Amino acid sequence: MILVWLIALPLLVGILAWIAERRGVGLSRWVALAGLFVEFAIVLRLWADHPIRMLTPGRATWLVELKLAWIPQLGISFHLALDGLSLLLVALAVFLAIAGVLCSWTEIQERVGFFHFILLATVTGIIGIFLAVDLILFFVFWEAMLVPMYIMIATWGHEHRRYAALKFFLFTQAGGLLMLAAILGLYFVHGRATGTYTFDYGQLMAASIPAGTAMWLMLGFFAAFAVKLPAAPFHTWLPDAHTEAPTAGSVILAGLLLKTGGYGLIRFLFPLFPGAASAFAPIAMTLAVIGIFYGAILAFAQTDLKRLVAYSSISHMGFVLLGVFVWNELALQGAVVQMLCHGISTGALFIIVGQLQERIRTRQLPRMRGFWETAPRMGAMALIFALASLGLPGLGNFVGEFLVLFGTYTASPGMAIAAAIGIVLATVYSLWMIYRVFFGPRKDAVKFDDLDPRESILLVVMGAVILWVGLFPQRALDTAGPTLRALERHVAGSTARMAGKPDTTETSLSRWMGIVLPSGRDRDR
Amino acid sequence: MTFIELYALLPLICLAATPVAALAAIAVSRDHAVVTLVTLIGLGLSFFGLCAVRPLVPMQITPLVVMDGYTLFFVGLILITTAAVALLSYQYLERREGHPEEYYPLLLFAALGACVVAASNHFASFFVGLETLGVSLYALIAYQRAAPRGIEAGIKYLILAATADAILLFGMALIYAKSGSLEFSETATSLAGDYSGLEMAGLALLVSGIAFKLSLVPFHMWTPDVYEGAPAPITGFISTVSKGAVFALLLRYFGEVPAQDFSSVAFCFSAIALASMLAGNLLALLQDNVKRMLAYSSIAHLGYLLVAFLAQRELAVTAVAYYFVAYFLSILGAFGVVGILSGSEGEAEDIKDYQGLIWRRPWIGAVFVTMLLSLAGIPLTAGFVGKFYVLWAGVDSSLWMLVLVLIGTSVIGLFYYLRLIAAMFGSPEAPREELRGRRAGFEAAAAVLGVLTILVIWLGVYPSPLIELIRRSAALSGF
Amino acid sequence: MAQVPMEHGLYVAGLLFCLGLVGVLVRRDLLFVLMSIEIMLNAAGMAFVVAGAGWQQPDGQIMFIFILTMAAAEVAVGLALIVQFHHHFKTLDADAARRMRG
Amino acid sequence: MFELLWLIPALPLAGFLVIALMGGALARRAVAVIGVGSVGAAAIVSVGVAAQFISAPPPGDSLTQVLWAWLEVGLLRPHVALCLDALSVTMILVVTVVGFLILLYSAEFMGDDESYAWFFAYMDLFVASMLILALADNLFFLYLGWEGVGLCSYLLIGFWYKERENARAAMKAFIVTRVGDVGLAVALLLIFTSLGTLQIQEVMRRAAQEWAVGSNTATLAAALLLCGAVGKSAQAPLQTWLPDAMAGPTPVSALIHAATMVTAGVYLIARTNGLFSLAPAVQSVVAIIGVATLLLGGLSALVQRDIKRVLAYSTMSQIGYMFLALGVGAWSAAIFHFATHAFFKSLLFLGAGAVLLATDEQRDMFKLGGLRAEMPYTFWTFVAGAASLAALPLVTGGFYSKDMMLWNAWTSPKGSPWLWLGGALGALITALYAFRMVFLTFFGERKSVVSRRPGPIMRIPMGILAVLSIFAGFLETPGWLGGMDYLSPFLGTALPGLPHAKSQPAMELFLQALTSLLCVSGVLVAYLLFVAHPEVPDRIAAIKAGGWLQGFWFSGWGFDRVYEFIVVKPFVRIALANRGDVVDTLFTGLARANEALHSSLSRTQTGKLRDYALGVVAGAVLAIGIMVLL
Repeated sequence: MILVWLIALPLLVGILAWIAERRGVGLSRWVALAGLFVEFAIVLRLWADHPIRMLTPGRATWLVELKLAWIPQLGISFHLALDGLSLLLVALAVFLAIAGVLCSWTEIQERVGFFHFILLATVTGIIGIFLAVDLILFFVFWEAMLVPMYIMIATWGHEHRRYAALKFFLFTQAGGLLMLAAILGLYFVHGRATGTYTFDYGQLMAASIPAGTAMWLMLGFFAAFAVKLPAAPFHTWLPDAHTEAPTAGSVILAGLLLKTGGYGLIRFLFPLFPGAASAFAPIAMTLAVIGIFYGAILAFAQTDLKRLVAYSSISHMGFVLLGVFVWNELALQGAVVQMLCHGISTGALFIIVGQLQERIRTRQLPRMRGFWETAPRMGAMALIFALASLGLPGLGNFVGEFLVLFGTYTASPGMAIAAAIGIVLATVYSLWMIYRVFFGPRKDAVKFDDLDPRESILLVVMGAVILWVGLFPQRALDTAGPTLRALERHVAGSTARMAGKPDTTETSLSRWMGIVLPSGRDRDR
Repeated sequence: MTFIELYALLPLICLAATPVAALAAIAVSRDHAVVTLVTLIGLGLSFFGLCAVRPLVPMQITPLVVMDGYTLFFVGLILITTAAVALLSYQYLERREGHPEEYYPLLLFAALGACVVAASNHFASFFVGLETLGVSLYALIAYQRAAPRGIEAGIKYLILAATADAILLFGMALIYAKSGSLEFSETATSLAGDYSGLEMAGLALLVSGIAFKLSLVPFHMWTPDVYEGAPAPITGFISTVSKGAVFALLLRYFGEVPAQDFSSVAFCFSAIALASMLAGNLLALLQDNVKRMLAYSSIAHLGYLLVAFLAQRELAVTAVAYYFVAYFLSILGAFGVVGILSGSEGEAEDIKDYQGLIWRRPWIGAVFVTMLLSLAGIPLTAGFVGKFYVLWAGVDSSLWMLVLVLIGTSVIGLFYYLRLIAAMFGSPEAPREELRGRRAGFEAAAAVLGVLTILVIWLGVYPSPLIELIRRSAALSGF
Repeated sequence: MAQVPMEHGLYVAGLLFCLGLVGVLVRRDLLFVLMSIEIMLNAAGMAFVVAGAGWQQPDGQIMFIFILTMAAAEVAVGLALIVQFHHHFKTLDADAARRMRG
Repeated sequence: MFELLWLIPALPLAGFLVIALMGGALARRAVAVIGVGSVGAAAIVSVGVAAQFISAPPPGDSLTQVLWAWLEVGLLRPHVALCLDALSVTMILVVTVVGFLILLYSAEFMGDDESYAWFFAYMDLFVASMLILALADNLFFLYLGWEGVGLCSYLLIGFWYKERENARAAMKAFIVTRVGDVGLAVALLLIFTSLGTLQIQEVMRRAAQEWAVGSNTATLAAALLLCGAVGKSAQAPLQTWLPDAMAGPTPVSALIHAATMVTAGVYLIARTNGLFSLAPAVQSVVAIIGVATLLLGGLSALVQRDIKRVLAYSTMSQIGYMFLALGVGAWSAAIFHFATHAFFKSLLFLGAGAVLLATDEQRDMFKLGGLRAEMPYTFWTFVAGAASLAALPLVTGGFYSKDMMLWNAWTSPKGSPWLWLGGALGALITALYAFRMVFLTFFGERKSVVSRRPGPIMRIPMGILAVLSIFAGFLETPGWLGGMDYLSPFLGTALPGLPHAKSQPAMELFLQALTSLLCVSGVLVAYLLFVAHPEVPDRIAAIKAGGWLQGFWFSGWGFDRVYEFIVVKPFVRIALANRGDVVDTLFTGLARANEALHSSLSRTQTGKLRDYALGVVAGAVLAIGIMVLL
């Protein structure tokens, strides 16, 4: 039941915070914050248990599991499970939710209670995504989380919020529906082969699918995850959504929503379609490298600070995509660490942009200059996260990126080298950002306060986490390790089994079209 | 006709008696509330009758009507919907000039016609039911004589529906001419054997007539105008009951005559489905009139339903039934909101009327958002499970082309729903007309909306019981 | 009486039907449109009668009676609507009713 | 003492943390005490450790101290571990001692700066990073130090961030070195993938076993490492950032851009000498790069007006010498020159700093002059440094180290007379520009007011460094001059020596005499040109070719312009052209297409009854058509 609580608690807290608004907006904020801390405590408690249970031999990799009947007629169950990988991401989710509440403390002044409800509802959906191991349940969380996110962007966003929110929703929905079709395809293929019709992840993992079909189904999943991740060329929703969202929205978007894409790739795409995914890997890796470069170049060109950070996300998530499709332990671990650290570092950058915007009412780079003098604490924090984003050793992102690179090099030196060159571009835009905002002579007219204690503590804690992951990543690596190794073994096993099987795909075009084209007057049944 | 057969017709008989009772009540005294009450009691009685005859099904009553699980399901759906429409209409009519009382008998006649259509497996009963439904609707659409748009809509619907009826009838006649029977099963046998071009032409005309009622492309053009001109509750009625009944018939007819086995028929339906999904969603895309937008979206929804229809039988029936329940609830809720927001003059149909609704009237706004999300097929609403079912059926039958178009057009569809939702979440500018203000029956309408919302969410979160019900109903019918 | 082949009757009915259809499509006066519809309905009725005769069944005639009844109801409502139409639009031109479009 | 090894980087790091976290709350004096003291303590520990290392060498002449396991994924198990051997002992000694002296100097030099605390924080962080770089036992950890020093360099170049130029220079330095770092990073990937380890000694061992001499992998690995080294050490073609880096405060230039960080490349190559030995081709490239850079830098230094830029180009050139030595396999000679260079170059920078402080940041040497009388202490120490730089025979440290390198360039199996010739020419140029600088600054008529003279805190480090630059040479002298060799045998435990060439004392003496002559004549020419006949340089510049050459050299051989043209401009142009994200047009195009479809379809909804009827009829006809005809 702990898993249900993990999901339900944020939602309940959200409702509570909404109600609490009547007693004053401050109370609403405190309720949300306190609830999230309780949630965080639960997660940490689980984490503390983790190694003991993980290392017990003979156990499945699930740390906690819960399975209830939901729609038995269709083989859908309410099946939640937690392992090291989800644990890490749930922890990240709660952590960033706390950051989201804190960074909205003064920014959000309208409909505060509702805001917290929406924020926590989004987080609920995201935690659900990380815990669901029934494909339909996963999909339900996947889509349901979009609605509050949409409302958040459309309500508390900036100038072009409606456009951005709409674009975000449409892109994700398009990918999501393709995934739904693929889920159904997988369900029927598995059901017809084995007689058990189920959406259960564990059982579907064992499905053996003809290669051609598997490729189509895999592409369906890939569509959803590539949009979320986002992989070039499906990224264009991201800059708009990130830029227009309120700060907390950007933090959740960049820190968590993108991670659901990476998580999906690791948890579902590869294990369900090992053969097809491996066959597709060269294309995906190419997309990843293109994304790394494309995002970085565009980030450099932006004049809107928030957009700059948004494009940098595309570049960074390219490493995740690369790492997943390389699919060896090093690269996978790297992808996971990269997801964690990108979540925090980019989240922090968005928070800083938000703080700047709150103070000077603009995000335009040409209107900023020399703010170091005005706000050295802010500058120092921005610098730290910019350095994290350019992959400075000692900070977490470095560990992630380099693990990915190490993993990639064994698979494809060319890709690894290209990605490594991408790091130079990361240096370019990160330093450019710092230069434009904080260096140079100060703009005379602009004067504002440096970070207050709330803001400082928030950013310092985030920085400390990044540093901690950078210097002592082993704890995180050990947490995700068993899962990743198990998945890797599974994929390796399946690929070996699939090798040598003939391809028995139906390739008839008309069958694919779903319409038996009538041929002449021959109407024999 | 034995007594037991007559007893099995109890729901329909109750339903037929109710308008008579209502007219009698009007003759005694013109009292809106009394008529409404009579209507609701009648609907309740026939629903009760439905439960009472449950153990008897399936039963063929004369060659004309069949009472099976499937009929019961759709009749029940129609009865509930009609009751909801009646409740939603009360406050709507209270606000307006003219006599509201005759509205209810007409509504009941229409419902009766719809029930007969759903229960028919004979051309004669089909035709009679369809016309009862149709003629009542002409009057209902143009019920507000003072409103030119209502008259325009009424005329348009009358002329076009009559034309379509004629086409339908001619098709029936051709089929009859070749098969020598008006029973569905007999015509099927005839088609299964040796069939001629004339018979196929008849089938084509039949399909055209039905497609008109379902407002499928290219027979869809009346839809937006009629939806716009008709009173909001009636619009809800047209888009639910009238279409549901006809679709039920379609399913029944092609249950006997397997459409999939005739490649040309399947092709024709595929083409209609594709065109409906595309045209419906595209037409709705930038529509500023909410009623017209919902009209176009209903075209698209019927297109989705055709995808399920084209899939394999067993799946198709459950998928269609579930989808219809979800669609009924959502569209009824949506038009209910439109009705409840409408003032005494015009209706709240411009997207501007909804600007900031969620902040001005949070509860109604929340209901509307839920309904729109359900129509868009977002999880945790009934609409999602419906769409899931349709996709399920489509994927199972490998109708990949249709499935892909469904996905693509769903995304287009999402656009206009979100456009409306975004307006509702926008900053609350002063509405053109202050729509607030209680009127008699508001609570009833609000309660209906509340129930609809709860149902939409409940069926989205826990669809299992309804699926079970549908499965059992299907098991009690010929499928 | 010599048997007229069923097809012949159907052709006549079809011709009649098309006549009515063309009437609906080309006439602008609502009254004439209504009449054209009557012609179409009657054509369908005739087809039923012809088919019923062909099969030596009463079903065709019964359907025709249904059609007549229904047409009567339809015309009743139709004429009422036309009166209202004239009241609002001061014309019987069907093309005048173009308030709703797009 | 060895167990205290971890303290050496930890102390400056602690200093950094304390100042960074409490910076605002600390008094200036406290900041200085912590900032300087932490490095001083590290220096004391280093000396202790070095003493023990020399007196009681650990088994195998190297010692590893594992602090914690950084990460363990599969075979990748880099530890946070320190490794002490002769090479790193030399490094840490130089780094801590020179670092301490420069920080001490800064305590006074930076006294008026408003960001006093930040300065010491950054400097401490730098020293810590540099020590990590020097002590790292694996390449992964080394990379941490490597990037760490790069970061500090960035921060300190841009220390006076209010000037856009400074911030730009900082950015340039970081980005250009990062270009080289990609090479290092890829080298890490390659080495790990093919050898399965990143532990440096293990890498050397396995490489020697598994890679043949001259094999592709070895060559590639060495070449990639060289990329990193070239970037960090400002060698051609990635040298362009160094002159701009002079935007930082002078102590920064002294410590980072002269004494320590820029020699990290030299250290890296020496550290991985095993790999370079396996790749003779790359090693030759190292030598060639060295010679090219030493000439390029020297000639550019010859025409600079900014005193710090002279020193920057000179640093480039001197590191060129070290690369030359590395390229011919004279590992210890390179390290020897690294040490002496650290002393005399930081001394020169400190002297220049004193001059700039005195003249209110007057960097243009032609606007200085005649300071000899005003600032005698600075003058004499500066001359000591310049003499060492110019390698004036016998009495300067620079002479011995440069001599050793040149001699090795001649005699080493990998050397050649051509390399020697380049080096010897460089020696002439070095002497020329070194004394041009001295003469322009301290001789001639006085052109600027001296407002401030260095106080004791600045004088002490200058004095100590002056002594070191003169006497450090006696660690290693040629055979005929006592034949002292303390350094080579010591380093021999970590770095392979050169194969013993047959002794050619006569040749050696001859070459030494020749280079000495070149150096001395360089000084003389400088005197003639800049003191005796100051109009001659102008006249040379007035000639067309001379003027062009002067401009060419002045701009650092036009590298900046070339890079601007082939890299920066195109990149910026592409980036700006695509600012709106061209991919998005695809999707907006899709949206537009939908809108167009919408409006054209909307037009079918005419509102006309007859059109609608036509639709119905057409549909029916189509349906008949499909069903009957198909």
